[in-house]
Amino acid sequence: MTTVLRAAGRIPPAYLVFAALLAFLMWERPQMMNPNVLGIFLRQVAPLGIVVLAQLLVVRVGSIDLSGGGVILLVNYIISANVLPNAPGIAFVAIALGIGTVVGAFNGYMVARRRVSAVIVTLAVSIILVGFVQYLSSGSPPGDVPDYMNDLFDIRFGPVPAPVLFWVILTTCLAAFLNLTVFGRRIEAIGDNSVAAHFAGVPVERTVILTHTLAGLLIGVAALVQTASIAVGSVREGLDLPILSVAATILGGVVFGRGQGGVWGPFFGVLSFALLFVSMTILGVSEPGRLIAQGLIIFAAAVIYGLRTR
Amino acid sequence: MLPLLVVIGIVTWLSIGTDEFARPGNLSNLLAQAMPLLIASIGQMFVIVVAGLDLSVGSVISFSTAILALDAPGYLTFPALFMLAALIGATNGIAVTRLNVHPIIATLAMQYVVLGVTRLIRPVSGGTVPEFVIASVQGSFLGVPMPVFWAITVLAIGWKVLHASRFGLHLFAIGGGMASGQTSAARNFGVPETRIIISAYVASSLFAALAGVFLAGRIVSGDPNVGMLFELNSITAVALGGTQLSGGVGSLQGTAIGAFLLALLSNGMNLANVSPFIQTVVKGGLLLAVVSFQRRRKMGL
Amino acid sequence: DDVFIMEGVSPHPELKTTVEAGAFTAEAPWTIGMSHFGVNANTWTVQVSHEARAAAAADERIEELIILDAGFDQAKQVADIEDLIAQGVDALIVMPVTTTSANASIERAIAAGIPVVLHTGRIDSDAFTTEIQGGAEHFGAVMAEWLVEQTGGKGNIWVLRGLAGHPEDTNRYKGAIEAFEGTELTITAEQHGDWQYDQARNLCETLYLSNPDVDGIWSSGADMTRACVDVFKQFGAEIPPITGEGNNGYFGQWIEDGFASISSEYSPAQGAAGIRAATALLGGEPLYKHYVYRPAGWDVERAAEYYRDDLSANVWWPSELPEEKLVEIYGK
Amino acid sequence: MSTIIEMRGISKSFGPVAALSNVDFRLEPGSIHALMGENGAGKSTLMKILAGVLRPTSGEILLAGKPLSLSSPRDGLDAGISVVFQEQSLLANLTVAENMFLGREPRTRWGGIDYPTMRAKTREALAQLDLDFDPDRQVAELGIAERQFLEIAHGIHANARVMILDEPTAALNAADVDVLNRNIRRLASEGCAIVYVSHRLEEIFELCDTVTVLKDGALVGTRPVSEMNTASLIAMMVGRELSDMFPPRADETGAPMLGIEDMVLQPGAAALNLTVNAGEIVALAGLEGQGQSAIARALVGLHVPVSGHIHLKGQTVPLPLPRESGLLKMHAAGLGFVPEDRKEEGLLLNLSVAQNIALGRFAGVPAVAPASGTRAVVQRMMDAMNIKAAGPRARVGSLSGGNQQKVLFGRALAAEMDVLVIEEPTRGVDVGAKAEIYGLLRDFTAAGGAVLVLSREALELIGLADRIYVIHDNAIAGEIAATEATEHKLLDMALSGGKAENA
Ligand SMILES: Nc1ncnc2c1ncn2[C@@H]1O[C@H](COP(=O)(O)OP(=O)(O)OP(=O)(O)O)[C@@H](O)[C@H]1O
Ligand SMILES: Nc1ncnc2c1ncn2[C@@H]1O[C@H](COP(=O)(O)OP(=O)(O)OP(=O)(O)O)[C@@H](O)[C@H]1O
Ligand SMILES: [Mg+2]
Ligand SMILES: [Mg+2]
Repeated sequence: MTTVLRAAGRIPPAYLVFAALLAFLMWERPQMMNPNVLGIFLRQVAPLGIVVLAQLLVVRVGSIDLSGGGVILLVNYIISANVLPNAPGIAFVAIALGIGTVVGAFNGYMVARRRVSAVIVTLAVSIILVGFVQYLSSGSPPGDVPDYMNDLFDIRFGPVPAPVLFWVILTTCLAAFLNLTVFGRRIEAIGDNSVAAHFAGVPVERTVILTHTLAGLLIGVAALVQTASIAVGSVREGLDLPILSVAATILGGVVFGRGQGGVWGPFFGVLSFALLFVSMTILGVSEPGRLIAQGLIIFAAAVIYGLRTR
Repeated sequence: MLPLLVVIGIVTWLSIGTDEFARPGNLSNLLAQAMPLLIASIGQMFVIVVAGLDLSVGSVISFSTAILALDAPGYLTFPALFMLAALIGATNGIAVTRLNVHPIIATLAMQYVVLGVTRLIRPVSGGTVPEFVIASVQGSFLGVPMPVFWAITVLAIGWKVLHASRFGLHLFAIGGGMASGQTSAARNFGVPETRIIISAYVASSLFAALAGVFLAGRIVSGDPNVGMLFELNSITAVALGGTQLSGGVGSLQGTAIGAFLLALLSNGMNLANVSPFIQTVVKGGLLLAVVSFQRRRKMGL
Repeated sequence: DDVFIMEGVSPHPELKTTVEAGAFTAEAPWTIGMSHFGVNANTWTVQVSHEARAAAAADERIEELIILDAGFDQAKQVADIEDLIAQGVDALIVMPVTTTSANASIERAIAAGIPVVLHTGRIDSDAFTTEIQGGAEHFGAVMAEWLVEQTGGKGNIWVLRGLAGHPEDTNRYKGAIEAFEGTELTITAEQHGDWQYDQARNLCETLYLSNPDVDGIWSSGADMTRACVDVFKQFGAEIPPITGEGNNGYFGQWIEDGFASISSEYSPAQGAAGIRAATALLGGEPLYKHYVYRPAGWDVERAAEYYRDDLSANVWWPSELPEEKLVEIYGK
Repeated sequence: MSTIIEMRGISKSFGPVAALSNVDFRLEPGSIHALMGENGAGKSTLMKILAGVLRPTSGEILLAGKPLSLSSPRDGLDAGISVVFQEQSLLANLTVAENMFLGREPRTRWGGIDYPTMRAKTREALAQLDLDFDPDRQVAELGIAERQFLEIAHGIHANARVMILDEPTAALNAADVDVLNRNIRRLASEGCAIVYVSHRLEEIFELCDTVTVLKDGALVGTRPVSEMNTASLIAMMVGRELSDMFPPRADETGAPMLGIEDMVLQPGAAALNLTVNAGEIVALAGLEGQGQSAIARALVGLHVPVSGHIHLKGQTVPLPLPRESGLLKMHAAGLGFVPEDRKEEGLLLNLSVAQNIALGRFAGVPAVAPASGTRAVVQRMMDAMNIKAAGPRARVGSLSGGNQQKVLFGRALAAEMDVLVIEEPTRGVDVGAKAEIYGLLRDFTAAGGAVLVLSREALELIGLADRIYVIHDNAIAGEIAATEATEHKLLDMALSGGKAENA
């Protein structure tokens, strides 16, 4: 009995928020509780969901990646600003993944090998990338995103939009990868104590670099999905996405160096954000009210969780 | 200290390369430009030393300008503002200690709540700031511009509290324990851990409120967005100054240099006529360059 | 006769204060400083700086135009203006971030004998030399009046606002609300889309799925209009009357899909207008202190005249950029 | 004698684990009271309750007859109860003096910290323990034994009425233990009540007057030490007689497995050479800080020697090894390393026993390889070493100190290396488990493995090893067969380094 209660205490707050909001929506807008509608809501957060996959990886090794905003902006710019006239779609995919991977590897190198503060490196990288896009756009501002990307974004498999399906598959793959491979064990070990992990035969630096690189790759993927969801180019990308991704990750039960929530905890963190935003919009909550409610809900969930895991 | 060398380098280069930089007028501009970040960073440092983070700093700054610009006499708004800030900080601290909430989540939630409240009381910028606040920021005393006094005061307070008091030592002790994974090490020494961590969050909020007061005096109005990004900039300044985000290690002079370096970058690029389209790249690049030479023993945040 | 400031700009009908000819005459060549509230905020703000640069380049008397970017940060704008004064500019152009934040430093510039031209944003003080104001209230009202006409003053409307806390957003909204007053229109949803495509798209999707019964949409910016139109197209629903703003991408969509819309005019060439006002002051010409810019809304025919298939989505009309510049910057 | 502390009916459970049940414990002023028991018996838990770190699930504590309520370590300190914890708990980012006075800093008239007084008093306190290090040194720079002494100094200093020492000597060698014992006796003679927890039986007989034994969280009994002998004490703790602590040595050894050739540890030090053969356990002995640890660590890139070579199974590896990859490289070549500091370097405290042990099998495996097939090994290690835990999924941090050591050891054995370099094989391990670990090590060498071991316990070295190298001043002062070694001989060699000289 006590073990059941203890296990329940470890349920990440994300699940609680998700369940509560879902119940609320069922009661408030029963007509919206059909797969088609929910699918669209989930699609809205698919880019965030993929960034969260990246974030939870690096958070588990005790690091953080705030460079997502810059990577996404740069990819968005390259695709929309006609930098490569008539380039095939696959070229954009390669560029996005390439940029993500290179940035991730660089972050990893700086964090693992040069032992620089992860917050500052990834923030600085983001600032540089944003600045680079600003510089480029002063010569040639971004324009439209190719239509086929929007079309891809709009594909559905039954009620499931393609981006959502893609996101779920990606999450499943990552979960399996972390659960089944040596890599997953090493990540856990490093997160707990990187010095002890080194003594236990974990190639710490290499693993951290690899983790950041993988995170970068995932952010490259997120950049593609995000760009496909926006028909236009942009010159400004807030820090929203990285910070929200950190919040979703922690709400999902993954804390720096600890990964009780696994991969699905943060996944539900993102789902709760999706429902949170939707509920606010449906209720017509004004901007200040929205901020206050958002803060209080996150806070309440975290407190319930915090008290139970103490 | 590399950031210090960079500061000296930039200062030398600007003094030689531009006519304007070394003028007293510009130097006092520079000080005034650096001041809000300096104040907020000192506050942020308290929290970072105990291995926390305060993301609500930016909202508290905006909130503080909004309160000051309320249509009420300064002798009411001024103390009220600090009381509310202390309350915000105490809530953060209690959440982190007693309620076991991760600092990022607790203070991010607080950031939203405080920003929401700020938007309620001041949807757009405006209002009038008490005269004494404006005078204390824009005026001068004995021919010395007021920001000089602000700088001396906050640095003196920061120094006393962080490096010359039991409270400061206890902050470092708690942070040192956290950094090495022995979360209750300081507690076993009889250090009242909970109380001190809560005080650190209160201090952070109070310093943020003070930064808000300075800003209100500078922009002579209340503004719901003025504190935007201060949380990240203050963390950046603190980390640039060599304070470890894992807790327990850091110095006030480092933080001051970090904050000063960030302000100097903007001022210097403006004076050196760097195009706004590449200012961002230059800023990010310099940040990266400076920080990449600050090797630490431990990896992570 | 009067100095030409910009197409559609005229002296304020009531406030007839003038700036004495020769009050700020200075020997050419001139250095002009410009404090921009946020060059990199969006493509419109970028174009303003291009327009200013092009105008400055076209005037031989201007030796240098220094543009500083406040990035929507009031404190940074105060610092920028201080830095420009420190650099000894001959004239100062300010696009204020807020109505009060820059007042003190503007007053300092005036005290230093530097003329200050204000545009795309008012301040709560008289301490400038001349201002050119588009009037966000006017912008919002033009759209709202059209919407009232389209809906017959009855029905449900959505209001898509811009960045919360931004004066431009508040004032456009204020203008709209005043125009809606006295009608039977009900605002069933009012949300901030931050002028961004992705946010507006999410909002419109949610709003549509939650309650598709809408008779008109007041949108405070072009990218949000496009996003909302795309949502209705995605659900195969009829696009209700929706307001927009003069950008090339939106014009293309409007022309192609032929939905009911109006485009409020807000030219980025105000950047050039600021330069012209500054050179007039430095050249010793007489100016009015207050200029207004209150153009009528555009219909689809007018939009079609400007629309350029060969340019990217992010040109904003009307523009004063010379053809080569347009092609260079925006050519596909 | 009056009783100063009386603990009555103390029980404590951590979730489903009952660490203590209904334990009574009394302390008299001036007495040195040994608290004994196997690993996980509940000794540290009982002491943490007395210190106010943990709160008992039930039971009460009386101080001089009056009920005492302890809700934080502060309360314990205020009641005059001072502890040296088993797990090192100094703050590495602070200075020696700051650690000494943390929580009770002397103040200046202005409310600041009186640093001069603090430094002076720190020097004084350290001098009592024959120590002389700079009060302004950062604790991070201290060695493990120095830290241990600092902890003791901190505890002794508190002017306590009750002083708890939880395995204070686990990181100390014989000479240091003498200094410590002197001080403990002095404290006792001044009327302080002392609780002494240790797994080193000889210390108990030398120092203590009373002994309390716990087993599986329950009280076995309290007796005067004078009534006990080694055998009866072990029987009381383990519940049976231990016939032979040390397993028999191998009759013959095989080919050289590990060789060190011309290793110069520090500029100016003599080159040193040694070999370890298959089937052999070779020990490094010596006084603290003479270079034993540096030799071991140089083998895995954690110490940077000036020059030299390693021969590992016929392969020659030049020194120094790279800091980051040295350990992995040697691991891949079949040499495993077991660090002394299990908390900082050894174990992943928040992970399960199973994960900690299984990690040893993953070294050198490609990252994408499946992480499976470890269940059986984990179970084998847990059984072989009698690891007391709720199960393989139990968090290592929740294990008692000695059981943690076994997990650490289990990982090294599970990794199936050919050569093991072990810094302290039985730090904090109870007698029963010690015998088990010695047995496992012998099994390992019997299967063809080679072991290089360091230990501060001379008896352990003599009993366990085949050959002993004595290290002095970063060089080998002598080599001796274990069968010929005595504590005295070893100390003599270690002190003189061949010449006559005082330490
Ligand atoms: N924080 C904790 N959570 C769960 N179980 C714990 C915790 N601390 C101790 N235990 C359990 O309580 C029991 C007693 O542990 P304790 O540390 O008191 O043993 P000990 O007698 O000091 O052993 P050792 O000689 O190895 O130090 C063990 O079974 C241990 O696993
Ligand atoms: N003997 C065990 N008993 C219980 N849990 C275990 C055991 N061994 C490993 N675990 C835990 O179970 C989880 C899965 O472990 P793992 O997949 O490594 O087992 P395994 O050795 O691969 O088993 P199998 O060979 O049957 O797949 C991990 O969290 C691990 O800590
Ligand atoms: Mg113990
Ligand atoms: Mg398996």
